Amino acid sequence: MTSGGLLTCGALLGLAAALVGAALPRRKRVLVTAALVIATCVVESVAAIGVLATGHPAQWHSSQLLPMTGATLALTPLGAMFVVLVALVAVPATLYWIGYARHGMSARLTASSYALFVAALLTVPAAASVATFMFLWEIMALTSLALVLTDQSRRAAARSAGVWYGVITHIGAAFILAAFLILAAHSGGQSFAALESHARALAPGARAAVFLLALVGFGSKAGVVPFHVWLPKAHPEAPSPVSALMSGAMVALGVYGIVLFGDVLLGGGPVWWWLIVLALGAVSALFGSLHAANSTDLKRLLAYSTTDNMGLALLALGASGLFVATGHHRLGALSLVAALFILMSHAMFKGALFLAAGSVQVATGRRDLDELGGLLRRMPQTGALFLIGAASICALPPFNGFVGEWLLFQSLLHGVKLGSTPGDIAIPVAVAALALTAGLTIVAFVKAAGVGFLGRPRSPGAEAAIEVPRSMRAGTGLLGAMCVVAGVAPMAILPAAERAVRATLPDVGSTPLAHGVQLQLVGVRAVLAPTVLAASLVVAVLLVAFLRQALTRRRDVRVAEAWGCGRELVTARMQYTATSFAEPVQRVFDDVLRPVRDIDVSHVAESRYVLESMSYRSRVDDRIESALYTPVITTVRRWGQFARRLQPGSVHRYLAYGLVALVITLAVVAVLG
Amino acid sequence: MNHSAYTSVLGLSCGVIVLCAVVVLWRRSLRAIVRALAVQGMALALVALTLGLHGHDDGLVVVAVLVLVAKGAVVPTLITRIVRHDVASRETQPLVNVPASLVAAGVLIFLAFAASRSITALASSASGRLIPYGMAAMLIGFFALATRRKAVSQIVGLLLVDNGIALVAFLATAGVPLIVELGASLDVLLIVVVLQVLATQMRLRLGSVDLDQLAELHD
Amino acid sequence: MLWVILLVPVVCAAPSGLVSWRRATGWAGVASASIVLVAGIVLAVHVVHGPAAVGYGGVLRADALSSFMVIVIGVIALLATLQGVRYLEAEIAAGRCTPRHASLYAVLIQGFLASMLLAVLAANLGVMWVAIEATTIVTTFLVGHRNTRGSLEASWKYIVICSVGIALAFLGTVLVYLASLHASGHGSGALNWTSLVAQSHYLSPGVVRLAFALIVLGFGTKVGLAPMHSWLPDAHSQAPAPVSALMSGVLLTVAFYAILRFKVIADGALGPQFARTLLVIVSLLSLVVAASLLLGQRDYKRMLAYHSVEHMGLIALGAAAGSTLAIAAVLLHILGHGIAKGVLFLASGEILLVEGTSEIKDVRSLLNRRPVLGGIFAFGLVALLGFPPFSLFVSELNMLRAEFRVGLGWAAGLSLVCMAVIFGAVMSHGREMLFGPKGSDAPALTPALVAVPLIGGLVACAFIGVSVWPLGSLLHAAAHVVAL
Amino acid sequence: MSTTWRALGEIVVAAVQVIVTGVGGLVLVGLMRKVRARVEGRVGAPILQPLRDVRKLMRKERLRPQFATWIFPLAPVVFVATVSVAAVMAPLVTSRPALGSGADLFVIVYLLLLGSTILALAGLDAGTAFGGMGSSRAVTIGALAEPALLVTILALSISAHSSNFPSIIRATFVDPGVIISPARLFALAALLIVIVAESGRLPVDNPVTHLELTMIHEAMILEYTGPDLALVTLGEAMRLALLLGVFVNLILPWGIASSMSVPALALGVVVLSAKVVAVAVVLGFVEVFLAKVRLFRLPELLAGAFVLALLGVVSGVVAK
Repeated sequence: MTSGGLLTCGALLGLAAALVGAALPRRKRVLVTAALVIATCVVESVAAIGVLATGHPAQWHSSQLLPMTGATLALTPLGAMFVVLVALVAVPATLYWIGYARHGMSARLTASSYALFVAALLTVPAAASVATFMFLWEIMALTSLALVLTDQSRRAAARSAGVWYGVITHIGAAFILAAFLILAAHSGGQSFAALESHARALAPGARAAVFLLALVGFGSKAGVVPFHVWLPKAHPEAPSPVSALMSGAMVALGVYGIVLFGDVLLGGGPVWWWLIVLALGAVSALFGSLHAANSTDLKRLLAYSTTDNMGLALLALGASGLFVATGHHRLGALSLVAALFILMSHAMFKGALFLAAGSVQVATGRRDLDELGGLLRRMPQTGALFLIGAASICALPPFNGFVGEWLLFQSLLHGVKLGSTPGDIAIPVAVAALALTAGLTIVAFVKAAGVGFLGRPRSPGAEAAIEVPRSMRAGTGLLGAMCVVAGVAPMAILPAAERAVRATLPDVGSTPLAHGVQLQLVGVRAVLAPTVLAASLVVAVLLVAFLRQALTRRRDVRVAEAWGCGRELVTARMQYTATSFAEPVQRVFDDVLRPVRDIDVSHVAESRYVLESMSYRSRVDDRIESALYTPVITTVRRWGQFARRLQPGSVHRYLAYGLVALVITLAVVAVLG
Repeated sequence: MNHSAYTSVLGLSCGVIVLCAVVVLWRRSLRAIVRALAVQGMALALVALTLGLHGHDDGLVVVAVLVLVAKGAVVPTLITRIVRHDVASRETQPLVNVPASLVAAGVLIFLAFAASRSITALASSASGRLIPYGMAAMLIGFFALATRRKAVSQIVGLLLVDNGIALVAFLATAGVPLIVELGASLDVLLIVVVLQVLATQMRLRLGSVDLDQLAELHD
Repeated sequence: MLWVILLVPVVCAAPSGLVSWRRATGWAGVASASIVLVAGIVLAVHVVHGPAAVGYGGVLRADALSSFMVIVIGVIALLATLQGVRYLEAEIAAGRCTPRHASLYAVLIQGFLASMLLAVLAANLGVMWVAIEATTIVTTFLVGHRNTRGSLEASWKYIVICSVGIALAFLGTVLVYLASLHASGHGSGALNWTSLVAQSHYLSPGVVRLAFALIVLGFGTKVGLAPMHSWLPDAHSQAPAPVSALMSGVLLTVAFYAILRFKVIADGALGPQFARTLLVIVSLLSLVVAASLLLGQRDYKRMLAYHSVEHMGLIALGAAAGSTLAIAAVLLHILGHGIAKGVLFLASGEILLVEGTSEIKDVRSLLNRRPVLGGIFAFGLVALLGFPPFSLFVSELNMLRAEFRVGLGWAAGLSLVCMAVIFGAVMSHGREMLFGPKGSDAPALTPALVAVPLIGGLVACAFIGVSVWPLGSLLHAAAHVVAL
Repeated sequence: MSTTWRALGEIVVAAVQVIVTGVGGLVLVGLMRKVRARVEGRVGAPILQPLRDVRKLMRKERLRPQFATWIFPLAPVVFVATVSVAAVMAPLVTSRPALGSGADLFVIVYLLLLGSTILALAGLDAGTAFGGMGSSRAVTIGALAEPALLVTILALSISAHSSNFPSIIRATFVDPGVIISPARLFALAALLIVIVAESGRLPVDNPVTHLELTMIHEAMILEYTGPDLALVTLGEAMRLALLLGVFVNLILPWGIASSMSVPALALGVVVLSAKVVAVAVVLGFVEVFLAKVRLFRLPELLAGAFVLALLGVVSGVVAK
């Protein structure tokens, strides 16, 4: 069967899954739908892997679908990379869904939108014409919107999150459409091939306009600052499998779009484009990690850290563009590989983290870290998996996040002294941003893991938590395993990424990466031996543990009460909370965050020197939201109220409109003669 | 009839038509307004008749008779029905007061002449040159529609618009094809009937036919 | 053959005219609508590749465009008449309306259909004008059918404003006639569309310019284009749901069909630029008005009405582009919008019936309390907001494509902005109405008589948005009739 | 045959470096205490005291707080393990260490990061106030030190066109002028500050404080006793030694063994210890005159380090 055939048959499977999800009775629904969805993922990724192996894109065209344009699919190696990425998240998320469904994700509409959502995610990277792309893109938006609204009947927050997400997505889509249409208007046709062939002849101004429009449009999907505001609203409200898919896969497609425009359709651009991308990336990384470090809602924290990771991906992307624009093609390729790998590993660990967070929510009914704690004892496997995910996102060796940051660091490192002044200034700053981001990420996730899973439960819900059903653990575990494998043996993924990049960028020349047991950058002296590193770490740990055992006289471990500063009986309320944990960082970045603190002290009646009670509350709002979005919304609302005067109900007024129009028309005509 | 008489009759009746339109803005008494409308209808009929006789067009003569009956007699009587029931049958408080309205009328007439240059250039016959009068009547009617509060005066305004356009039709093309002309005037008749029905219902519901009360539906 | 189509509604009106209303007569109305639909399809098959069908001594003429419009009328009429049965039964049951009065309604609906059909089948622009004017008179009574104070006010505004507008259109028609007289020198067939198009190059530009301006303004009133749109929200919100569906779904576009016909002549006489500028202005005006007034909207039927203003604006913009692609997209949009808007108005009628209010703030968590009805309303909105798979997505996409292609990118951009604002507004209104906490009472069911046709309509709307068959060739042929 | 010898050699070298850092580190701690005591006019504990402490602690029984999980016992092991792997990789005694090809400065930094992160987790594991306080402060400082550290690495690697540590050292042999190049000097200044911060010395943290509220590192590991505490102490000491070793080899690489012959290695050990001791004495002397700065003043210090590092990069770029 040709890969094009596989592609379509995968899509058909997806449709079938959606129909089944809508049709079957509740008992069988989830199981069968899930099975079909997984089948879809498998088929699509087989097609994708075929493309990656051969390097020949998979083509499919139908003139019977989509009136006036026809539908075209062509899976390039780049697209295939993203199809695989989506599948990597979708399969575990769907497994997880089977167990999660009984917690309010089994309605007909939900089931079939879930299936459609996955199908759309899998086919968007294969779309090869404006109409096809926008069709699938909007299906993706619509279904994800429906899924965000799953809990609308229970949670008001879900409703408003839905509106935010819907509006921002729609505006983003409008930008993307405009970008496409400028190209299409120039080239006549609407297939990507036509766009690509004519884009070079376009005037620089128009090219820039197209790129910037696309950057805004796809940036809003990727959750890049300042278009990130929907993530911390929508991701927490969506059911966890959906959050995992949105945050792991859908957001990555935003970056795909930027690559599609910047590197494929427009075929690269001047330095300043990529400096903008770089800057956006740096800002998003910092802003995201900073807010992640300061959020106490577990899923909100994860959402912000998505902004952070997309920032890193954009950082890599910007660097790649910069290098290509200054003629260093191999370095450019290397950074693009880094970007792809970062996206790939982000999909894995963010998926794992969101699924684990979902399990926590299911087990405890809570998301606020200040109400969790001690879960590692009650949910050992979920807890362990969350720790793995956290270690990966903190880029600690030997997990996958580390390899990504190493690649990024190396490409940046060898990017200095390229002789392009903006680059020389930009890159050290980029490194600094990368570093600070890494540090803040560690704060965020030590907090999440430490406060959430270690110590003692801070609420009855956490007290009563028990481990979640098998399928949920299986889904999370799959992703956790991927994190480890991709960290220990990145050579499993990198060749594919590299092929994709070489198919995307012009004249890369020889491969930028040589990979055996160790990872070697060609042309520069940079080697990483992840497998050896991991092995030696394990050996060292075993040795030290053995020594500890060997040297101690007494083998038994006595359980003792913790030191309470001489105080008897340390209660759970005395532990550091997430808020207090983040407090130092909050103080350091006071000027950026402007946290809202309120302390109220009430004295006893007799004397104002004796406190009765004292409460301290601290909240960190998203200042970009309040500075950028709130004013716009209020002005639009005001305009809406004002505009109602246009329609006061008086027939005379209405006729007067007509009269004025007529008079003006006649006057104009009189002038024209 | 000879040519000079023909032109003078045409010119005269066109003048009368515009004058009647102005009168509608001028007078406050609804009866007077309706009377003016009737006169205008007759003048219109006269125009049609003259054109018909001059151009030996029997169809047009028929139309003239029809117009006389419809616009000179039937329509005014229908409207006076409403006026008869109406207690305060005066346009006491127009949205734009009378002097201002008259000035506006002047401006509109000027505009009409300016705008229809291209038409007069095309139809350079004696009748063609009079087309602006029709436009003027139409615009003044529209103005009345937009500024007069009473249901009656609004109906009248509508009819002014219609007469104006009919005048243009006659002068420009000596009558559009008969079927269309018939359809048009039949429509006008029907509209007046409908409006009369509505006005009656309004009076039954709201006591009067003051259009300011029609502001329930708004945003 | 053509006059048969016109005869159908008249014949089907007869029973209602003779006896007072009962279900059977209601089904007669449904029958007429379906016959019209079938006839339209047959007609389309007949003329899509062959020459235009001419009938009744050249007064009637049907090319691909007319046949397409007949199909549009048939489809929405079918939905509306089906819902009409439900509406009248409910009204009679509630004692708001006597069987006699009901049968008047049935007759008027058929008259409405007949006049619209005449408008799209007329070969002579004068006749077309008469037909459109006739629709005004008929629908005035339909708007006022519920005989409340509101409906009375609405119908007064409706007839006054529309008559003025249509009068202006008549003036425009007369001027075109004048021009053609002077171009050909003889009166025969001077208002015949085909001959006008044939001689359009010789028409006096000055006169045609004035004429077309008047026609856009005049017929634009019926289309609901700003600045003469103001009757629309009142009429649509006060009329019975089926009537609103017919008016908003078909009547507006039938009037726009008239503009399309005249546009060809104007383009011939003046070149495309004049008509394009005029249409761009009115369309942007309409879009801005719709966007502004949707923001603070409190009545869901008015919301739908302003939504029609928006879509008419989009259609006008597409027509301004004028290329074959643009017109094809416009026509698909006419059909898609007709179905979606029809479904929504009918659904809103049902909501009004069961909830007893047309205020947005009084309708809550519809999706949870009335899943089927709420679902239909929700999907209708989704369709109307231009999401795939519904056909409005494809048509909007291609209209925009065409506009960018002919250098109207800036206008298209503005329209995108307005659409974004409208999306936000409708989204938040929809949220108010559809979402919310589950009530204690069990979800209420919706009668199949209501649900089945509406769902069918949505499915159809989605189908024509995804599949080229069956409309593809017809759209192409119809577009060729009036494209630049 | 030769490959096995080579492998054996590698293992020997690795062992040597680890032992040197381990023992040397503890001695170093003792030495710095001694210096401090002498400067303050006290006799002070013998230099080998830390060694004795560790041996003593090793013999004690192991305690585990009531609510702690497996993280708690695991943390010290990983802590020590990471430092030792770093010690194996880094060119301390020889410029051709085992796993040297992969001895990226970036890698070494992240290895140390792994150790401190898991310790921070352990701090939260016991579910007490002090542990949380300690790890919160520790990770904050770590986060703020990170940019300075990585940019320093960037600055150091520019001249060698690589962040691979051994090749940086070799590059300095090729062109000694690099050492006094502003790039290198700025970078080293930054590095020194970062080392002080990372190894929890004054003025960032006071390793000998006994008031919980002022503690950072000590608060974090407050729950550890016996063998676990021994491991943590050892780990800190190794960390200090490693960092100082890295530092000195970046200033004066000479004397480092460039072959795997025994005398060369012996020489390398001696020279390295000499250099490190020198630096340690200076540090210990300086510390006497420093007071611990407030936690919220630290950003200023580390920002200073960051600026220095950035200067290093810029001048490195300009140099070409």
